[in-house]
Amino acid sequence: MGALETITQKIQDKAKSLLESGQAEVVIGYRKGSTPLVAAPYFARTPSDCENLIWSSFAKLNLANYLPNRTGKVALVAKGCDARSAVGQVTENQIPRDNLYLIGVPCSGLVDPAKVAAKEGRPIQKATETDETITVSGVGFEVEIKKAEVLRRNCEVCSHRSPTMADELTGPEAPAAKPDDFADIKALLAKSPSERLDYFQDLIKDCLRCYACRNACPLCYCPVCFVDETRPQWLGKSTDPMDTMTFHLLRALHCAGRCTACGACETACPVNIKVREFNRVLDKAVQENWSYEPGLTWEQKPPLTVYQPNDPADFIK
Amino acid sequence: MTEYIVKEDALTAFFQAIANGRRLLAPQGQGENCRLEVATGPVSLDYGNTHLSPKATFFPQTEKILAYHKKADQPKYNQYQDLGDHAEPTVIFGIRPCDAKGLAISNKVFQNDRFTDPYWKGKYESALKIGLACLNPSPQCFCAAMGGSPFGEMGLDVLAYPKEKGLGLKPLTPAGEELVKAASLPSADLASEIKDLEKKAIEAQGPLDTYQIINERKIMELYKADHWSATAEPCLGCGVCTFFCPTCHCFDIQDETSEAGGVRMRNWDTCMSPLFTVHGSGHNPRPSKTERVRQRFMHKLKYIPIKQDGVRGCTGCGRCVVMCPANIDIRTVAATMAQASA
Amino acid sequence: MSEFEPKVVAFFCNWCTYGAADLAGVSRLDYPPNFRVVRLPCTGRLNPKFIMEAFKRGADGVWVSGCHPGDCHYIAGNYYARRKFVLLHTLLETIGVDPNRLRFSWISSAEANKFQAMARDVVESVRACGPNLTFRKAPLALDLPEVA
Amino acid sequence: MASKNVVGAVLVAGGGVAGMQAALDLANAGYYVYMVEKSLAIGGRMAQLDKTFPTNDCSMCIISPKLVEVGRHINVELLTLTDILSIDGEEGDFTVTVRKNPRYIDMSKCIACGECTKKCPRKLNNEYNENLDTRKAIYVQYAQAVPLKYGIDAKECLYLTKGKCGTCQKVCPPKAINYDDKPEEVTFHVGSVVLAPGFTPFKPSVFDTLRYNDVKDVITALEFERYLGATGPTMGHVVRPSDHKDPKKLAFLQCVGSREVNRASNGYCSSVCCMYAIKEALIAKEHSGGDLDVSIFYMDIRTFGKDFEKYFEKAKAAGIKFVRSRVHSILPETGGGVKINYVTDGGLSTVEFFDVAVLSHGLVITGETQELAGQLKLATDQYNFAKTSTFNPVALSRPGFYACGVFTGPKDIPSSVMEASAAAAAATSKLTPARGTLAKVITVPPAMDITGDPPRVGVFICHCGINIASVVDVPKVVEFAKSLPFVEYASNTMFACSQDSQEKLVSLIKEYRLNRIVVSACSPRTHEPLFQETLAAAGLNKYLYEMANIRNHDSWVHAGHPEEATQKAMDMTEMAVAKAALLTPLKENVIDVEPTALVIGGGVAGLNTALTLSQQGFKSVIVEKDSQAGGNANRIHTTIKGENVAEYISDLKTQVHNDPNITLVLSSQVDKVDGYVGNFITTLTTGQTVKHGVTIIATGAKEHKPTEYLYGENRRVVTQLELDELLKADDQNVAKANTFVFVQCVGSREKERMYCSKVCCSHTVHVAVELKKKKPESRIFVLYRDIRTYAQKEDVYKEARDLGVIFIRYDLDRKPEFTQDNKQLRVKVLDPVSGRHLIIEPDYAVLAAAIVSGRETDLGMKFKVPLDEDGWFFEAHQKLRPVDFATDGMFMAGLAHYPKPMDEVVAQAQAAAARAVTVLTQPKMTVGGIVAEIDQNRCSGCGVCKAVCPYSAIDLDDKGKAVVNEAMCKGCGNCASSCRSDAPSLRGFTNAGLFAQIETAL
Repeated sequence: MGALETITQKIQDKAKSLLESGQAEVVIGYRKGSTPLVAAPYFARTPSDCENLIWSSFAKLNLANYLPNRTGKVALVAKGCDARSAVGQVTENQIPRDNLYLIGVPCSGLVDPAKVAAKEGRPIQKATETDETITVSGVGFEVEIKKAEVLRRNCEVCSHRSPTMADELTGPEAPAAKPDDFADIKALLAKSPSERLDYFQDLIKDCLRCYACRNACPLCYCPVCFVDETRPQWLGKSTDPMDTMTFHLLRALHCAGRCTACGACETACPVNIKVREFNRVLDKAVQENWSYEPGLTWEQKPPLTVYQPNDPADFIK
Repeated sequence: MTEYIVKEDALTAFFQAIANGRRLLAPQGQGENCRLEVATGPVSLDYGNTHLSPKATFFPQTEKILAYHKKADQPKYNQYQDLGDHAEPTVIFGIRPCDAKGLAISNKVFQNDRFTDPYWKGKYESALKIGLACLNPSPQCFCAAMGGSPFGEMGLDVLAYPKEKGLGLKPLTPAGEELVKAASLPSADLASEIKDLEKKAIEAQGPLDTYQIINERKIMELYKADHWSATAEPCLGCGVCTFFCPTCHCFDIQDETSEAGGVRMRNWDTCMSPLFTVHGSGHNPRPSKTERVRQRFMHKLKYIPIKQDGVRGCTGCGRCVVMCPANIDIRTVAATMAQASA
Repeated sequence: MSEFEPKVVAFFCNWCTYGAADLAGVSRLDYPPNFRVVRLPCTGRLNPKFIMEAFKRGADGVWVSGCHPGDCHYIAGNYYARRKFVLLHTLLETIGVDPNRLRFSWISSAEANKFQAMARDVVESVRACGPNLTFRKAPLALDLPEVA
Repeated sequence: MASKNVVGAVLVAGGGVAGMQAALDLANAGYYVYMVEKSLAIGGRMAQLDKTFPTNDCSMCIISPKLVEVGRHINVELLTLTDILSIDGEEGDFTVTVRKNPRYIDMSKCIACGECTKKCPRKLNNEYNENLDTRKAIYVQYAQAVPLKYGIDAKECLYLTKGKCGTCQKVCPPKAINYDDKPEEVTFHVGSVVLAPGFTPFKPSVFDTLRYNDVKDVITALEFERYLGATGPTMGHVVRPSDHKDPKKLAFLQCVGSREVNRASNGYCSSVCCMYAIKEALIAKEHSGGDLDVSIFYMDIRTFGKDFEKYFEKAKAAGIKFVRSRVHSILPETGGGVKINYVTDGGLSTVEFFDVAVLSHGLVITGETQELAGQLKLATDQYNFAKTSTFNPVALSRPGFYACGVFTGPKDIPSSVMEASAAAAAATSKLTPARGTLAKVITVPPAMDITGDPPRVGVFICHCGINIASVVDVPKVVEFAKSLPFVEYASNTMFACSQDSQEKLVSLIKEYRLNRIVVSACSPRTHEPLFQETLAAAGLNKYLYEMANIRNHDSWVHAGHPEEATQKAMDMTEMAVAKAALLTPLKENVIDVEPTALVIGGGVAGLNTALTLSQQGFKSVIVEKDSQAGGNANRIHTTIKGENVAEYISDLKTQVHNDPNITLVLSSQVDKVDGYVGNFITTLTTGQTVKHGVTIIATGAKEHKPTEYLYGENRRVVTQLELDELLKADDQNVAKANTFVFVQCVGSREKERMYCSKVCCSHTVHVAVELKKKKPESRIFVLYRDIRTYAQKEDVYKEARDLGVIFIRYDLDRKPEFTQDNKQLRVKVLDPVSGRHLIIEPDYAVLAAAIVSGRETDLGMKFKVPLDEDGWFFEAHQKLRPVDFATDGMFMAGLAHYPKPMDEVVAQAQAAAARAVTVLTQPKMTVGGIVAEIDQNRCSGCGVCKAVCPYSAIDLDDKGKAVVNEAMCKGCGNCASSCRSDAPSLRGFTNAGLFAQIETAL
């Protein structure tokens, strides 16, 4: 049995026992998707539901997104980044720690369907996977692709693949990936300001302002998002590029020091914008200025809620 | 009417002839990135469907409709002025039948015996629409189940289909006939070929027989069914389904102002957002995603059919199925609606 | 064409930099008339969205100034603000907003001369950037589009 | 006394920081205050400082809100340019006669525009800048002065001396000059007197070898302070005075005029010079970019206050050199700079060049103060400081006279402020029946209801004489204002702030039914309260007001660009109108105040706090965790002044026991706390529930248990407190002992406790003197690092040396070594003077063990008040609010704040009571106004607002949503900018209002 099947089995067993013992009223995990390369959120409420739970490298949503405002005890299937989001939500009072059970999945990185589509241009009718590979097929073709070649950007670099804060791990800790060295951002900084502005303006030119990135984000649980504010409604609702840019910049600021690089935003984006580019600029700043990474302890205080008298800020004259 | 053939080597001339000085929109780019755009490069004939539905051509995401000047030295300051319908003569090639049907459904919303929307009307009526039938439907396609067909004709002036690296053409309206005639094409009788191809394509989609049950069940029975909160539970409320849906047509009117003046515009809105129904008082008749998700599926599968003589509000294009980050599949939902008890 | 006169929106805290500007007035220290001051109780009140709003509306530059760290009238407002500024500054600089368009400074209520020097420098830096054409909302088109 | 009528007013003599604090505490406690100040303006010495140690806070920034508060307080009558002529009568009813000297300016007319100064031909030395630059004969003392009114130097004015000139009268826009102004004698009654006359810096002229008189590059520290100041002669640029070049090497000479009985006759330590020298050294290095080479020549470094030792460490880390040597002479160098001759620690005579020598001069009581003390028959010591007792540190020798600040001994700002509050409490201890009898209350008509009315904005554009109108085209701005949305009325006015304009404003509000007012004139920082009062008088909520500062920010700084200035004035007016239209009336709510205090800790601090509160008529509950009250003082024998502590404590306990206002709960602690200022409900571990309006934390501290020097291994090694207990008990072994070794800094000033315990040196020299006096043949050694007998305690140090106590200095890396041989103690220490090791075999070794905090984290959490890293409770502001917590209604006293000797503990306890009285004295408290509020529909309960609130004013309710406690909110808006969904908004500075300003700014 491959690692994927083992994890799936363990998730199902754990979920069943949690539901049977009443330790959880619902187990939030993944089921097989209705289209290829998709694993969908699934809410198991009875022991028999649990056989639909799976683990797969298509499990791209961050299920911590479903935790805020939930009452009752809940168990969450969580990879490293998701578990960190859940920890963040506990520290931000979105769910009581006592109501949360984390079924941790050591993650080896998830597959980016866009990369698969780019590699295999023909319409894909079916996809299957093993630990190391995926096999896609369509009208008159079947191709095997190494997962390592089609990992999501955020999974290629990942400093916390295994959810060490989880209540239980469903397998041995995953081999560490290299942490994000922000090499591309550093390279970008070597360019001229106007080139950089062009780059970021081009990045979001297709944005529909559907806010799927926001809605898929476990950090975006605000009852009223700033883009939806009225009185003053200071952000236009049209597709004006500056309004769109403002949305992305402020969302990034709101996620700063809280983002766990789960990539759910990019997964959700229907027009394939590399939304996280903005977040990463700030991830880098948060790490460099305050040596902070979110979701690693239950006691952590987000960096914008604390200060040090000697915090660096040389640009302030 | 007769059918016509465009040979591979005559394609370029054909597109030139149908454009005839008008704006020509046609599929540009391959695979996921295929879009209906002003044709500047080669026209794609082999694509699943365009990434976005063609509705933005007639109903742009942001459309400025009125404006006024604040400065007293400007003519008619402090008075709203119409900014026009932004229509221009257009030929669209490559609309999939599901999308053409979607436009036809929206057309009844924007133009009917009670009301005419000038901005839609101008653009819709100044465009000639050539559809491109589907030979190999994608896994998410289910137009047939929604009463359509990969070779559906609703809302089109001409139906085309790929034929030996060229095209087969079937004019559907006098305007379509005129358009094709202008291209001086060889005619042919393609009726039986079309029938065969259509049958094959429908079979490839697999059956979905739940719609009839939904049609027969009473509104309140469907509405009060107990599955809605479970159906809605995975929903993120993002509204991607509505942005990509060829029949979603809701909008919000907004004013924007500056020192110089103001503009009134309408923007796409989405019923998946709580803001869609929130009242000035703060009251929201659809307070949670359960009500909102129910609204969307009831609208597509029950309310529109009632208003539009049985034509379903979903055309089976499958975009929402693929785009939904939570994989809420309207086929599954339809099946649930058909079965669920109240 | 007349020389470009930059428009700068300035956000000052009431207790320090606004006071420094008052003192600069008392001392008749002249500086360019290119900025408009929004008075805040504390730089801690400054929501980054105010800065975005200023740029969105076409400001050529934005200047934020408050009490020196440790001098906050509200104990720690500027310490929290400073962290926000670090992020906003990094973000805007990285995405290509000319850093000379956005100035942060600490000016105490006694530093009228620093205020004058900073005011001049802010305006000249922004002037050197030229008009803000790229990081703003396009002016609203208020007339019928010309029919071809 | 009780039978006689007492007067509910107090005289405060001196307008420095101590006098201001005393005045505010008195006025806020319901007394009318006459504040007499000799000079043109209040502010005192602190107004001259650039920065303050140890936080490097900008001095002017922190003092100016206090200046404004004093200046505007309805119950503080400011008598500037005034001399006290006589004070007759007795406590309860004094008759005070003063002379108000002429200012030659009508204060009600002067708008402080400065036109007069600009044109005045007479240039004079500017005392504010220590005569390093010039001022005119008509002048303000400093730019932020309160009252901000000009005055004429009569001795120098050409018109007043020679009858020529008269320019100022010609150019003054509001015609405020009155050359015929005459001195005026005024008599009034007060119940008591608080003297806060301050000090003058020592003049180093008497030291001819230091060459202050004739060498330009020898300057005083206060002169150097002015060089550092942004408003100083070089605007903060450090220069060598002789040639204004950048100096490379700087020397500070400590104890100039202090600890010196030959030329200066000032035996005392001035207490502040070590710290200010370090501060000036650090700031100078900062200003010069860090390359500056700074040496500080000292005898003992006395960094004994809270966070001072860390400051000293910081200075060392910054490369400032500390040279232990008393410099005997300075010689000028040709081409600038000086040569300094000194003898190093090792005895080498050295000459070193410096660009500038800064003399750290001490604090001296002025001749005028001496005269006044003499006239009032107040006892003073040989240095002219007022005599006080340890147990009543602010009461002077004559009933009814109290003092604070340097008059009772040299001290820094926080100690002065503490004493000021203490003096406010002590000075009113007998005046309670008269509280509120003379204090004025403002009555305003009820505000009209404008709910649902559309904005009707009235705009008033001020000419400010010619100050605005000479640059800005005022009529054009008025016309523009009329065109703005919601503006119903716009007009210009010559002086918007004049009495007749204010009256007109009231009638226009009524006539045009204006419900928002915009005044385009000067700075809201100075004038907003005035206009707000006028709005209130017109029945309009005072928050429906906005100001455009078209003078300070426009006409005054763009005089050369009238067109641009006019455009700017129009924009600023538009911004103000846009914001004003969105303003809403802000409610101020009234909450009840429970007139009881909870005092936590029953030591000297706690008992004194409760007794002081009782004198003021307020009840308190003291919670003491021990089974008896008294705390550490139970173990202390005598004070440095020789007072018997046991008797004092027993007297205190009796007083408390007999006081019907005080409940002492022993063997109890705080269990649970609810509520906030005015309305706390605290449950004690005994189950008792206390309702109280304020809380005073006086939990004390404890003596460190040494882990070195054979402590606990040899019974002859005792701590300082243990020795005191032995002395108290008349222990025979101690009486028989002949040799004592005292070891200082045991556990203090070391890595894990980088602070000075402040009391040990003084107590050691005191005990040493006592022992020596009892048994002159005994041999007493004090092993020390720096002797820190600050202020007049230096005399006891000198006495100890005179009596033959031997002081041997040791360094941290060469601590004394303790061994024992058959119970015989042996102490080995290196004598730095001889360079040889000394072996002492003492009968007793006494360890000056550190004072360590109780680290009451749990208590802090319950009351939402912070502790610093050493575990001391953390005050709201180290300089100006040393007994307050940032959280309203919370105060501290005693060692819980920081180690301190008993007189300072008593003073802080009285101060805490005084501060508490300002809350308790109001039966109802007004809260609200510019505070934050939460839209709970937008609140996710994430807690960011709560985390960033500096005042702990935000909590999450039982639904997990944030709520603001209006009584604690100070309106900073940190919550509003930190919330991602804009649930909090700051009234008066709402997003809508600020967005409107941004929009109209462009």
